[in-house]
Amino acid sequence: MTEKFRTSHGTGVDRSSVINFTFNGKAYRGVAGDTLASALVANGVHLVGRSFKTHRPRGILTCGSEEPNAIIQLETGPRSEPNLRATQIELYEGLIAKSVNCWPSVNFDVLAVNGLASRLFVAGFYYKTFMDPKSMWMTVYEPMIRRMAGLGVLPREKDPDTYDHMNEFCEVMVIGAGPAGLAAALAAGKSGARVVLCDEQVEFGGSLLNSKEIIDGRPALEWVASAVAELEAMDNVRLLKRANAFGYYDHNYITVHERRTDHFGPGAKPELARHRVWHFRAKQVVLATGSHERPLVFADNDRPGIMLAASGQAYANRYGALPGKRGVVFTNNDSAYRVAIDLVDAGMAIPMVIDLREVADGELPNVARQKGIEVVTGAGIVATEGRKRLKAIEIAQISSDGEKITGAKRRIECDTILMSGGWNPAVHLFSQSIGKLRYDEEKACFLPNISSQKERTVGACKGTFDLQSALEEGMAAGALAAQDSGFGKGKAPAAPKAIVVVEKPLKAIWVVPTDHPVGQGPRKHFVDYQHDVTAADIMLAAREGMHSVEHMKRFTTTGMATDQGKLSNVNGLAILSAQLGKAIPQVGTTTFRPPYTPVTFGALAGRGINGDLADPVRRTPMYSWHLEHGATFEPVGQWQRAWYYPKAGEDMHAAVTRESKALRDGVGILDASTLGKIDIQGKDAAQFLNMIYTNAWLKLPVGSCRYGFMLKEDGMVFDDGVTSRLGENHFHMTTTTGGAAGVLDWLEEYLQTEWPDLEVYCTSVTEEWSTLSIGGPKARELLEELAPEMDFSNEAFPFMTWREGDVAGVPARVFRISFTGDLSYEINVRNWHGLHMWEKCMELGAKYDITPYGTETMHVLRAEKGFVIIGQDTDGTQTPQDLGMDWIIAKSKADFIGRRSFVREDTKRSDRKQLVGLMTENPKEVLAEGAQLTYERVNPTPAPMVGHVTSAYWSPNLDHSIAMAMVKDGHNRMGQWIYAHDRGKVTKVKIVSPVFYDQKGERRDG
Amino acid sequence: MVDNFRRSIIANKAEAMINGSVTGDNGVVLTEIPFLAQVNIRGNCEDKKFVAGVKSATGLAVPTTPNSYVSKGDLTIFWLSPDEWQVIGPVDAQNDLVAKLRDALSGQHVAVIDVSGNRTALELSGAQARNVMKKGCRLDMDPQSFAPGQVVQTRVAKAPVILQMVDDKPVFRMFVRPSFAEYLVDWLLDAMSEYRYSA
Amino acid sequence: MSRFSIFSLARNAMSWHQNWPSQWRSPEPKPEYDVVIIGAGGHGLATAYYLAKEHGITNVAVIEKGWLGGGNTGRNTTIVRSNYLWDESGLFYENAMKLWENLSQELNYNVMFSQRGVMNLAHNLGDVRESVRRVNANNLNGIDAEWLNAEQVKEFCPIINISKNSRYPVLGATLQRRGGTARHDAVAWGYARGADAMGVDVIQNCEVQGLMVEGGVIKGVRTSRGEIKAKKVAMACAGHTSVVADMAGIRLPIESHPLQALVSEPMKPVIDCVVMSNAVHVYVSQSDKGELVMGAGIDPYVGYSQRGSLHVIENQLAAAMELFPLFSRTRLMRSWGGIVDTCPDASPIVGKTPVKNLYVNAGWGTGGFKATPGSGFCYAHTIAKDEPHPLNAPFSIDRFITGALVDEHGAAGVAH
Amino acid sequence: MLYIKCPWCGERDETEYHYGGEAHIARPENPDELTDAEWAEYVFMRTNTKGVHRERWVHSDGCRRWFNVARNTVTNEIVAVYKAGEKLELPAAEAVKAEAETKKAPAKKPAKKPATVKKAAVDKKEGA
Repeated sequence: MTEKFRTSHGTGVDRSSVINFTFNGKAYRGVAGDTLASALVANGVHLVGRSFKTHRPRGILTCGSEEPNAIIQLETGPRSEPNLRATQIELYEGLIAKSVNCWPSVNFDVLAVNGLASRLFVAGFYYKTFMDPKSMWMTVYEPMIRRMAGLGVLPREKDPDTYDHMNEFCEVMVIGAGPAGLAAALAAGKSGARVVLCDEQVEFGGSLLNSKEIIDGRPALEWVASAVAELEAMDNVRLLKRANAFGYYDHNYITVHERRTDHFGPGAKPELARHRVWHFRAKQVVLATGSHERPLVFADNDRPGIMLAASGQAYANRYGALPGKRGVVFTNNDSAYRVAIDLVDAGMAIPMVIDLREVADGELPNVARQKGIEVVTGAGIVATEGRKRLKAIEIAQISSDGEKITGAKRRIECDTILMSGGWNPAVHLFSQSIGKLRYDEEKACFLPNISSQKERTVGACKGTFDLQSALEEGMAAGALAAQDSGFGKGKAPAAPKAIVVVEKPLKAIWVVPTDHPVGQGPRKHFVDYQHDVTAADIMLAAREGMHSVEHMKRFTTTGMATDQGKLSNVNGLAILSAQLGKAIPQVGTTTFRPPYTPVTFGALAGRGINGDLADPVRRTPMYSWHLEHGATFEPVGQWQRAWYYPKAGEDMHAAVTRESKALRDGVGILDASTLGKIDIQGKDAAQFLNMIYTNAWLKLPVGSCRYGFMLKEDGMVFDDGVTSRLGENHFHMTTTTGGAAGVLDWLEEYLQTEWPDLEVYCTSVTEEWSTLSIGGPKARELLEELAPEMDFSNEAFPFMTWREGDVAGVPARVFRISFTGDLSYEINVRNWHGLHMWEKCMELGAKYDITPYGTETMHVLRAEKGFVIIGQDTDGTQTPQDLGMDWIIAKSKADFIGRRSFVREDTKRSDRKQLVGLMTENPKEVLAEGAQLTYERVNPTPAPMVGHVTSAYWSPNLDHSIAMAMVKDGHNRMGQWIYAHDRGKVTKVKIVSPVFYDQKGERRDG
Repeated sequence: MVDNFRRSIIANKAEAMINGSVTGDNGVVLTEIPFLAQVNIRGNCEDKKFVAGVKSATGLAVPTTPNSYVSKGDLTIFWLSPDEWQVIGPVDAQNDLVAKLRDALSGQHVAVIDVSGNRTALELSGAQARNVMKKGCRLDMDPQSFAPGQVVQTRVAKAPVILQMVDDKPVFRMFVRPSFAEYLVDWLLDAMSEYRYSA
Repeated sequence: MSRFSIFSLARNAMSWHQNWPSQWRSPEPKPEYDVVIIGAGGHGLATAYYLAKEHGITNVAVIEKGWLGGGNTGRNTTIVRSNYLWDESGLFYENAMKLWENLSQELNYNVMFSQRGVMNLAHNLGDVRESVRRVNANNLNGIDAEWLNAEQVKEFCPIINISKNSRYPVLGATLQRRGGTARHDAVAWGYARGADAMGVDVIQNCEVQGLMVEGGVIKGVRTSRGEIKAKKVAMACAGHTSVVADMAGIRLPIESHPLQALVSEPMKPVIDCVVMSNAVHVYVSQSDKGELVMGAGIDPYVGYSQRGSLHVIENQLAAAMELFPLFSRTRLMRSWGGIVDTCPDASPIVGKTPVKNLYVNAGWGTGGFKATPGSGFCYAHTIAKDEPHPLNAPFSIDRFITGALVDEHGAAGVAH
Repeated sequence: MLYIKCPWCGERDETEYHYGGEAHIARPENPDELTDAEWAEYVFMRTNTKGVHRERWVHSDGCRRWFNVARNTVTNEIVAVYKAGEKLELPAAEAVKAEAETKKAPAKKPAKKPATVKKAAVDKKEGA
């Protein structure tokens, strides 16, 4: 198909460079510089989509990110992307696009049948129906709604592209590269400050790209080119195109979404991040975000061929694509006359401008008249015709209050309406920054009023719609922003000279009447195009009590579509206000929230979408060995810990049985490097530990170790570990794996904020040390072989002491502590010796059949001894007494953290849930961890639960299952039978001591 | 004496780092510098005895400006906090450093801890190094804000690091906990990929 | 109150919908009420509704500084479930669930309660343990709950990534089939309409500026629209509870935090159920309009700004990509924040205060929306009888003194 | 993303810190002498200020120092940053603002918590 509507004029396209593309299955041609929308316009294609609810045919309405109608599914396969706006898709060779939400095609859409029932489908109708019978909501109504809703389709495959983030700092951030933004960047850039200028468009220039303004006696685009060249030459200026500043967060944190490779199409190299989210921290911000043209709300204002005036101008001037053959301009202000003039100059027939104002005597209307365009004032479009493309309109005189038609209707054939209802400054980012807006009656729009952050607003975004003033404001703001950030003297460079054209004020008529009262006849006045919200819907909302603008939005869904209300919010608010008989500012505006335009999820995730990069996986020095030896891993926080080491043919049960027996009968080795370790030094270190732990620390001899509980002030256990006295004023603390960072912060909190006079230093040494736990009756023999110069006898190296020495040729600290109940040593060596030590242990231990074991076996072994695991047997609601560990509370101490809470009414109860052991009748039956317990066998629901199983294992050493549990009043119920419930299964269990194995503790000495 | 027993936790990444690096004028190179001596010092820098002690043990005046370091010969001292410093020295220097420091500071409320194994060092250099850093680090990496002589504790991606600006070629050195090292290497290599493509 | 139905809709369509009455009045405040409820969110409005319906107390005002339903009611991710761990919470939320199940009919207002099933994922062995514990506790409390293994998870939600190599491997999930979502605004509107019809005054744009306390007894409220006397005053003001309670000199164990949520652009259905992962703070469902509705984690600091930090959303989406790789190419359309009032034990406070006839209902954290009908029901009882309903008795302020906390933190069941 | 100035390391993104809750709640020196209610006041009760809130942060990724921040919880504007143990003198303008924030609550607190405990504790902390 040829580009029937392409002219020879477009300033932004290269007509010699042809690009082929496919839209809705049909091949077309466009040219370099086109967007999909401009190429379609050039080909005369206006029917591009269907509305969300009633599937009315819709055409291209805008030329930018505010487009509500031309919603596209781009490409197929894994790179397919839903809901893109045709107005922002840059054309590339071979592009494949289709309309969303229509079936079988945009031309013939079955669901257009919804239109027949549109009289029922008013705002909020679904709140009033679909209730009877109740069962049909889930089975019939809702599934039907879900099938009909939604726009595009997500590809099912994994995204082949990459995304990234960049963190930048600058003195002056200028958002929007129209005339005011370019001026601001120039002025700021000259100061030497770091300046960033970003714009969502493909090219800098903003509104100048679309118009035929003159600056300094030349076409404005020449000024743009020279300004950009000047900026590019400055090392201190960063220019970002295709970059949508979508968020203005606290403390001048600006986030920008840059589309880096989309314009290459699917051929883009995936190594190049497809999108990038920039995080800018700016000392000063200049908002030059421009403005959006507002649609007029008139009868059937949604037919393909109806377009915003300035967008039509952009298609003609920039892309050389005429919106139609014969169009009318419909306006309430002077700016649209420029459009009429430009379109006539471009070769389109514009027989008429219809102006809602009674008088149009400004410069521009007069130029239009000179061009032979008929200007009809005090009139409006009161009806339109044409289903898939506009065919004709009817115009009539309108009463000056805009309420009714006063004259005869006149029918005019045309295929295009270029409408302008005035301009909404793009105050989104300003509002996001918590800046306060005010309503300007004369301009009929919201303007920035009070800044909340270090920010300035310039140009159209500030309501400064004339070019000369915008340039001057930009220059001034750029210079001042630079000065406030410490650069330059704040003197603005001279602004270039534009031709000043005085525009007369607009006249706001928010709803143009038709020949029946609004909402009471077939003609619809659309406010939110994509969501099919009409003026009548808003009026209905008001009648039903939705008097807040937020109620109205939520009730009608105005502003909730993918265009985020850029076109509809102010019109909707104005209609609501009129209905309520209040002034617009009394009804308020809505708060703008990020993002300014939608941002790809992948881009927000950044490099994080690539699996392990999302969150660190922490590994010990022996990780590679575990991996090579077939270990299965268990994630513990960010750590990967060896869980068990299955041999060929073994399942977890078999492996754990083998590992457990090996330790009890011979020698086992565990990688315990992940435990937190904190070096504590200073003359008050012991006193500090006395407050931190529940037990007594002052008299712990040097060379000894002690196990301790830490409580929060509520008296509940939150971490545990063994701490050893290295010297009189020097301790080595261990914490749980998951608790390490939190404990250190907590220690520092007390040291720095409660007891700053204590002379204590805490330093994390978690990763200085690799920790190998070697346990079992043969452990001593192995240690003696590893460290021939050390004495491992019970006398020289008793339980709960530590010694320093050379082990396997490297310096080590050896702690004689045991979490298994067996003879056990923890060898600590410098991180980089961990793997060597492990390998040496395996080598020398071979003759004892040394067995590496993982966390699962460790859990079994400690459970045999009734040792608790914080976070498994506890959940933040246990005191030490609940755990049967009264002995760990020093009776002699007047205070320690959490102690006071013990005597509270609920905490001192004797029948709290308490830690006990459980034995099943059937020795082979292993309870489920998480089984709930009841005293009685049969219970109605709700049943009184008295506790739950915290740990449960098969104990190979006892040849019996074992379990630990929290049971209400458990300590007084030893020997009683109670019942464990797991998903319907009930098991009789006996309350026993949690120490199942070696109750006299004879094994720990080997 | 050469320590034949030590292994870098990211020895397995050596080849990937070579392959992932981009040499040349517009490149970026990632390497590990393992086994550096690292000694953590806690003390009171308002106490002249402390300052003198550190000076006598290291020949360096303990830096009191936040985020700075001082170097002389093969020794460097990082400021880490108002009462915490880290001495970086050549491989195997830690025992000597610890002994000297403990000796020079004896009797004071100080802590001198050998933490040579607590972190390993990664070095990122080349023309694109700063851009790679900007992808992962939320600090101002521009030369006017982060220059040779500065060292900060921060995060790169989600790994906590001590980040030293070695020189303005630029060369960045990241001291990272061994457990995070493989993650950080993977992350950096991924972030460097676009420069491999464009080079 | 004119009844809503397909017939009334059709009838009104004949007259071009010109004759629908307002769903509620906009009354001027009277000088005195039996009960003044502060806060016209879901909880306050439900409380008024049940005061009128269950206790015959209709001389009630619900006063609201902004617009009704404009706080957390209109800002949450609309997840409804009752699978809480402890008996106290489980029974309370289950009562709410039973009310949800008939709410559209009760209110004659379609709140679109959609029992599409809520899964809570387990990513490590600790999660599994806690999940099974919760399933068993729920079952014994008569609350539906199932444990699904990874394959069953995939069957229930086919787009989820259960690869063992995932950074957040899915080991299984709990499933409450009766859980789901509801249309949040409709809940507030439905209760407002119902309460209004029974004579309750819902007074918007009326800010409380002081509480009138004499001799330890509440006498009324000072508002931006004048003094209103009241025999009883009930706070239902969520994130602002500390501010209002402070007017009566009451200190509470509450902190208000920003909590963010977001929706994507609408797409054809990809996910039919609700999936929650507390470990990585991903909470996702797809609305009837086709938008992915996602909640993030709570920002850590006290905040009344109704805005949070972007990194919270970035981290959440990075985790979401691991669980749902196909989300990568959709787009964030809107994000917003609420102010959640959190208690140290992640359970609410519903009951009496040290000031006689002044009541508090707060500290819901992320559980507020799903509790709405149950909260209103029990709170109304508490106000009417001046003593708590057995279901909310455990949630008194006194528990912070006695230590009888209801700690839902450990139970992986707290958020959302 | 808040931008918080660590008193030592300078301005860093919020992600480098951990939040530590309300500041100036000193641990009672003699917990045994308190009633359960007074103890609960220390452990659980919080001011939860709307307006200028004094709170603690710790620079976890940096110098590990705990310090105080006075932040407006409505706007997130940071009014002041000061070290642990230091007193905050709000600039006059800020004090007025903070006052205005609390003005809305003219009714004053009955002393739920014995003034002596708080006072003693506060003195201890701020003298430190």
